[in-house]
Amino acid sequence: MAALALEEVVVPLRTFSLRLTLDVDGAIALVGPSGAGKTTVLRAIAGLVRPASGRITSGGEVWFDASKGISVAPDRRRVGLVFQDYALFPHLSVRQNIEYARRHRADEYLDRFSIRHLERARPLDLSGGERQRVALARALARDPDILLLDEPLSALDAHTKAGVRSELHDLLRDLGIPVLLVTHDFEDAAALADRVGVIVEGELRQIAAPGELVAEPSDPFVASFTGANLLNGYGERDGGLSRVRLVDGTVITTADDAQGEVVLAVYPWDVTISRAPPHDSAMNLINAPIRGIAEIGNRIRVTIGPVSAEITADSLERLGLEVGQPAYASFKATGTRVVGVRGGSALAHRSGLRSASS
Amino acid sequence: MAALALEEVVVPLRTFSLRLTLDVDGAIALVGPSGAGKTTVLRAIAGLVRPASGRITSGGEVWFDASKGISVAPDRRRVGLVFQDYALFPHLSVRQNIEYARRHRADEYLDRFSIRHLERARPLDLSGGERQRVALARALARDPDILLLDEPLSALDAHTKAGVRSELHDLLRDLGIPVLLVTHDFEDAAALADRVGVIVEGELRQIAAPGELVAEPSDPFVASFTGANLLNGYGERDGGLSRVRLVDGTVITTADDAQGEVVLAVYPWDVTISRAPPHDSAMNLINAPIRGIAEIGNRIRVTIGPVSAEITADSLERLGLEVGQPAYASFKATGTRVVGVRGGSALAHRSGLRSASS
Amino acid sequence: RPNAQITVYAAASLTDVFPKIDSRQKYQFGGSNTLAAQITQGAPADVFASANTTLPKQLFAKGLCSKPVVFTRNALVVVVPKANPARIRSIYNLTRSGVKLVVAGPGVPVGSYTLQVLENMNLSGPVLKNVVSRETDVREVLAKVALGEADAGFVYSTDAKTVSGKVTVIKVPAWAQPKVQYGICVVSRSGDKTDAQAFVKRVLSKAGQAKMLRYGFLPRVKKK
Amino acid sequence: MTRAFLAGLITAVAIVTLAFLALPIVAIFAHTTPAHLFDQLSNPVVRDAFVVSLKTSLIAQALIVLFGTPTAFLLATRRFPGQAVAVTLVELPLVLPPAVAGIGLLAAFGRLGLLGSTFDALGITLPFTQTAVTIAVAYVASPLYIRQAIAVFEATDPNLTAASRTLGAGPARTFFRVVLPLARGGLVAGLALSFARGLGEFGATIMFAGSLQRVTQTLPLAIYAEFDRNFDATLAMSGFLVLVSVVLLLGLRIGLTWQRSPSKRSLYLFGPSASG
Amino acid sequence: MTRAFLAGLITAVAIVTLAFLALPIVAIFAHTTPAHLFDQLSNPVVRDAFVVSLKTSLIAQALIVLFGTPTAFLLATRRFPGQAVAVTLVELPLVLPPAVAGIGLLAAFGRLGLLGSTFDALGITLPFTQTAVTIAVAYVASPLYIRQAIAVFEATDPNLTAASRTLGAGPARTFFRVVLPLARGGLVAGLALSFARGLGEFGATIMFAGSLQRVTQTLPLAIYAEFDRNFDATLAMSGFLVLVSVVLLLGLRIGLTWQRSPSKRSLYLFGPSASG
Ligand SMILES: Nc1ncnc2c1ncn2[C@@H]1O[C@H](COP(=O)(O)OP(=O)(O)OP(=O)(O)O)[C@@H](O)[C@H]1O
Ligand SMILES: Nc1ncnc2c1ncn2[C@@H]1O[C@H](COP(=O)(O)OP(=O)(O)OP(=O)(O)O)[C@@H](O)[C@H]1O
Ligand SMILES: [Mg+2]
Ligand SMILES: [Mg+2]
Repeated sequence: MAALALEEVVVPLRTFSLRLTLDVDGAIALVGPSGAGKTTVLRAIAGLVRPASGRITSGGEVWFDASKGISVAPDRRRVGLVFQDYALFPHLSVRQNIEYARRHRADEYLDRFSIRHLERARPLDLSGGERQRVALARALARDPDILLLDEPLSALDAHTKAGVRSELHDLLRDLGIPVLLVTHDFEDAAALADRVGVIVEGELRQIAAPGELVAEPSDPFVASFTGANLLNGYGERDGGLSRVRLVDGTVITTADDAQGEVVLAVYPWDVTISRAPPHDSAMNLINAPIRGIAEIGNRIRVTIGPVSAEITADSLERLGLEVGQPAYASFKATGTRVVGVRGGSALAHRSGLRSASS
Repeated sequence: MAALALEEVVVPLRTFSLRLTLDVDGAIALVGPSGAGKTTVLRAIAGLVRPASGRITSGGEVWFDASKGISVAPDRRRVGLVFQDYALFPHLSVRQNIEYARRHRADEYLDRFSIRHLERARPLDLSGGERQRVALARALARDPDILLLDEPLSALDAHTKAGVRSELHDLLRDLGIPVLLVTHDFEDAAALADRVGVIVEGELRQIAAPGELVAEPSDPFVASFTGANLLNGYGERDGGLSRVRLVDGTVITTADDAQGEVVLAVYPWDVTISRAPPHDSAMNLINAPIRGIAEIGNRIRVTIGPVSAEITADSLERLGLEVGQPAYASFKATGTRVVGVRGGSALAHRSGLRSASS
Repeated sequence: RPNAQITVYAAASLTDVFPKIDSRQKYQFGGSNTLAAQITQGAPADVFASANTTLPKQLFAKGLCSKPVVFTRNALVVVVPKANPARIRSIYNLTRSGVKLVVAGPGVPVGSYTLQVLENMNLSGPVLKNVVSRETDVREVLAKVALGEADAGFVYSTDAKTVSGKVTVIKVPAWAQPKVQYGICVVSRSGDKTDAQAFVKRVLSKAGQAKMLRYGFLPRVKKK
Repeated sequence: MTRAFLAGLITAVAIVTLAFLALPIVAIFAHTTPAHLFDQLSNPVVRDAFVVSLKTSLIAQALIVLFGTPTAFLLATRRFPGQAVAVTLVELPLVLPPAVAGIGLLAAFGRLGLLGSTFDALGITLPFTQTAVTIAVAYVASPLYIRQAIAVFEATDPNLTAASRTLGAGPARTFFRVVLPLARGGLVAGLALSFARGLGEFGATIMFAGSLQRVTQTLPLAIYAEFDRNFDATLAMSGFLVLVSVVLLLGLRIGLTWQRSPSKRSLYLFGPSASG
Repeated sequence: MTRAFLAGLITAVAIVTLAFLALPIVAIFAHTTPAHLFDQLSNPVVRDAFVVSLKTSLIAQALIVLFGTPTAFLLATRRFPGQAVAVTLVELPLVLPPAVAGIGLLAAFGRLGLLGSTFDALGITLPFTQTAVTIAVAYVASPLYIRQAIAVFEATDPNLTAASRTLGAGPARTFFRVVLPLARGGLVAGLALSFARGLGEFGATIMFAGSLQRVTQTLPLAIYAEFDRNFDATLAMSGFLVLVSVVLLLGLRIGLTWQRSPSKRSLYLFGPSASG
């Protein structure tokens, strides 16, 4: 199986440069906010944009090498690229789209993606989910050495999405060629890929298994991207622990070494809520009126002061929590992580409303 | 506070008609797949599309009454409509946008939405989150009697979204005017609104508190929209219970009365996973190789046969589950609900890949 | 009283002389036939000076203008570019195949005069086959020759003079000359008949006629 | 109510405008009867002029498509220094007085023109020939096609061509299988416009090619020549050309709408769009 | 390699085309010197023609904007029976032979025309007056502005006007505060085109207005008239008109690009776009 390698690829973009070194084996996902350069990565690999420098190889073949002046034409690279908007040919039928690459008859793929009933339809008459399957079939009918997916799920409504995601997951697993997908949704990335890289303004901040990203976010951005609460404050060592004074005066104890202006990350599921002061080992206690209660599927998000906690519906009932009512949010010193120095992150200006309030 | 009422409003659309009777008080969300008619509801209320029949009143005022031939012009209805793409005036600065309605100076809103630093910027130079705040400010600066939000979160990347959602939630709570928002994402709806209505092909299937929708989905569509597994099978009464034989032969026991071709709903968080046959009261047991393990934030989705279960990271560790390896999924007879008769739902053709595989 | 400006529609061949006779008036020069047509269509002309007498007579018949009078005569010549690429020395050379000859359209006075000349010389057939273009008025004929695009063209002797530097003139034998008489009349719808009359008088006056002669026109009555 | 008044005013203005534009056409047909119109087709002058016009137009349009399409494609998809100049050059004939165009053509291809001597040497003479008519028509009509072609090519979704490339199709295949099929409607529309414009060419032709029945006298030239002799013939020919233009334009309309999205959007200035 | 060959071929064709289009312009300037060109402005014929052209063009364009804009807006935003006909009507003058347009105008407003008697009764004479020039110019040039205006109005995002309405702005305010500012660039571009076309108008003018110095003789007519007497003057005037047209077109280019998105998209037919 031929793996894909990007070596110090640099693509100058409008406001910044994409700089990337990456080995693609198995299924890898790149997540990042809109405008981070995700699509550009795929275009560079497919040969649709020419990097200023660097090297791109697929197995044995050299696809691009700035130093040697090599740049293989897009149609001579064996990539299957599924565009964010699928880019199906509107004037061709589903069958014709799939057979466009002239490598296989469409039938095999019509069946495999259970779209035979659509073979005569025009792309415009298809639903989002159906279009995606056609786009996938078309890309695979080209016998690619690598599959590139741009926002594979973003064009689908939540309802279709659930189904497509699980199917896609199975497909990628069985495919047997390296897959690189980009998305701005961490959950999608986590659900689909073995390893997830977080990319911001063209720079790869961290790449690891989804679990690791949550456990050990390398910076505030990665942390908030994976769903953590961020707390800005001023930290001082104190014995084995550090104490961080937040803007609102609250003092947080952390097991990490926190000195000076720092950003702490606390995950909602590490925070417990109670009406009375809890008698447990949790060293951090925030007492404030409940700012919000949001019900998300079967989980409930309760926001108290600067942190929000995730609790079950049962405990909501049991505690009989209500907005405005004072309550306690507690979490362990070990449940907090120093994820960066304050201000020193793309964060401040990005997560608009929240940072404004916290 | 003036409430909004839609009485048997009918809007003929390309392939179907929107038919809606609805009282808007507090914060209400309509969820539905793309093309369900959500935006059309808001357009009808704002007076941008003229219903074929029905009546729309806001507090005392009659805004539309087909029978009386009344149709108040959009600029004479006091609605604040935030468009899906925000529809900010590209040739005006943020301040000019907010002052367009000529009711208030922008300052109050610039501060309230902490966008004072952007007052001179042009909409095109703003991030998604910033644009939304400007759009909100602009709509509220018009002193509306009701606020209409079209997909308030869909234009934001996951990272910004988290923050905006909680802020928006607080805002809507403090607003003091009825709010109607439409989205295709159930989680967003649940997070933002007191009551959520599920709308499909122009028809309101069910409207209730988010919790209720999950607890008592009126049909398979609502069920799958709120995240349930759907199981198609043939059911027969058997004493106090019913037994449903699925297509793959598995037999499911349900406390509900299931006879004939039925659709059962099982929520992932009611399904427990184990390596060995569990010794508990759960009457339903599925033994099959694990089809997929998806890590979503701190939760893990494990798919076994036709059902997927939601478990914690710890239990994943403890059980040491791996894809391909056989395991047991069990759930109570009371954990299953009959949500409809098979085929008798918009579902079959909608949820593409999943229905194809299950 | 200082009489107001009037509008004179005059044959293209009068382009240079009329302003010299009376510089205050407004002139529109062109193919007499075109001008006649425009007057028929209601053009606000006061005086119509045509390169023939038939057109004014037609207008008179329709009651569109006063009884025309002859105010001058002219002669036809052949012009060839100075370079003379086709080496034309006499009218008879025009029969040579490959000669690019331009004439005015049959409706234009000079066009019909040209046909008469060729009739008179029995050259119609062999010469007309060399015609490459029928221009809309005599000035266009002259221009195509002066530019050297055409090898030869039939124009009035008076026109030939205006571009003497660019073309060589070949005389048409007197016996073959058609009767080229210019007719002038006052347009019926003229808002200013008195001034129109005055202008006609001016043209017919000694001074006027003198100018005409200086520009190579012939006396209005042929002296035997 | 002022609002209704405003709407009324606009409608009124529009009606006046349309009336003004319609009147001349109506007038032409008021003066000539269909029968009369088709009699004229037996009038040798008209018939010859028609043949000349048709022949030269067809050749000219063929050339325009053949040379214009690649040019338009290049201008639409490539960036290069002096591009603005090139585009201006392409559009210039559209705004140039035809007479000036004719003079330019004379000054360029005439005997004494820039290439005159060259052509002489090759024994080629353009002025007064049918070739000259074709050249004049091609020169004057080309912008209408090329501009449209540029617009259409610029409108092609680059993701589609990108997709085609990643699916292993080379430039040629991509152009003929993706770009051209998608552009067809617009190109046809542009061609119709350019054809109609060419059919009406007058100034440049008479300057550069002169006017000789059966050789260089096109319909517009015949109209001008007949104008003073036989006004009826003129009207009939005019009526005939109007019909041709209308047919072409309607063809164009269809071509275009076949391109554009079917549903026309309301700008909600005067109340909502009635639904359905 | 065939691929390079293909690219080369297309480039070659484009170059030939552009050369053909450029040659007549070049020739005109080859025959005249800038000095000579500006001498002409002291030539009374040229000066008078220039004044007439400018005056009639300005009035005509003013009328076109005044009447064309509401018409275009209506055609762009409203659906009504016979709309296709209306649009065809608007575009007709663009494809109508100018001579035919002139005939039509005569047949409509001439003494023998449809409204002839009416006008006579009112003591109005249109044909062969300066008003006639203005009418001819307006008639022939209007489509270029109106078509562009329709396109621009159709392109306005209906959500923006909808937003304006929900924010309490009436139709008028919405039109002037939102629609017009957004359309401005396109409208200016259209006006430039129409102005240039009007400046070059020949056929219709000579038919309907004749060519009377100081009254109806516009630059193109003067060029045609001077053509025979003094070819240098003609060339100079032509050169002058070419310059005007170029200026207008470049203005238009700017107007348009000021509208369109800045970055030109590559269609990836010949390799990727170099980044940055
Ligand atoms: N051709 C180009 N030249 C210069 N800059 C570009 C070009 N295309 C995109 N950009 C810029 O590069 C940045 C990254 O674009 P890209 O589309 O890769 O981001 P993305 O991560 O895919 O965003 P999204 O999630 O919205 O698709 C953006 O800021 C964009 O403005
Ligand atoms: N002006 C119109 N006339 C007729 N049908 C329309 C019109 N506008 C939209 N429709 C159709 O009405 C249906 C509902 O459109 P609408 O935009 O309300 O759906 P939606 O729920 O907002 O979808 P989305 O989630 O994609 O925004 C769609 O099928 C669409 O094709
Ligand atoms: Mg992207
Ligand atoms: Mg919508």
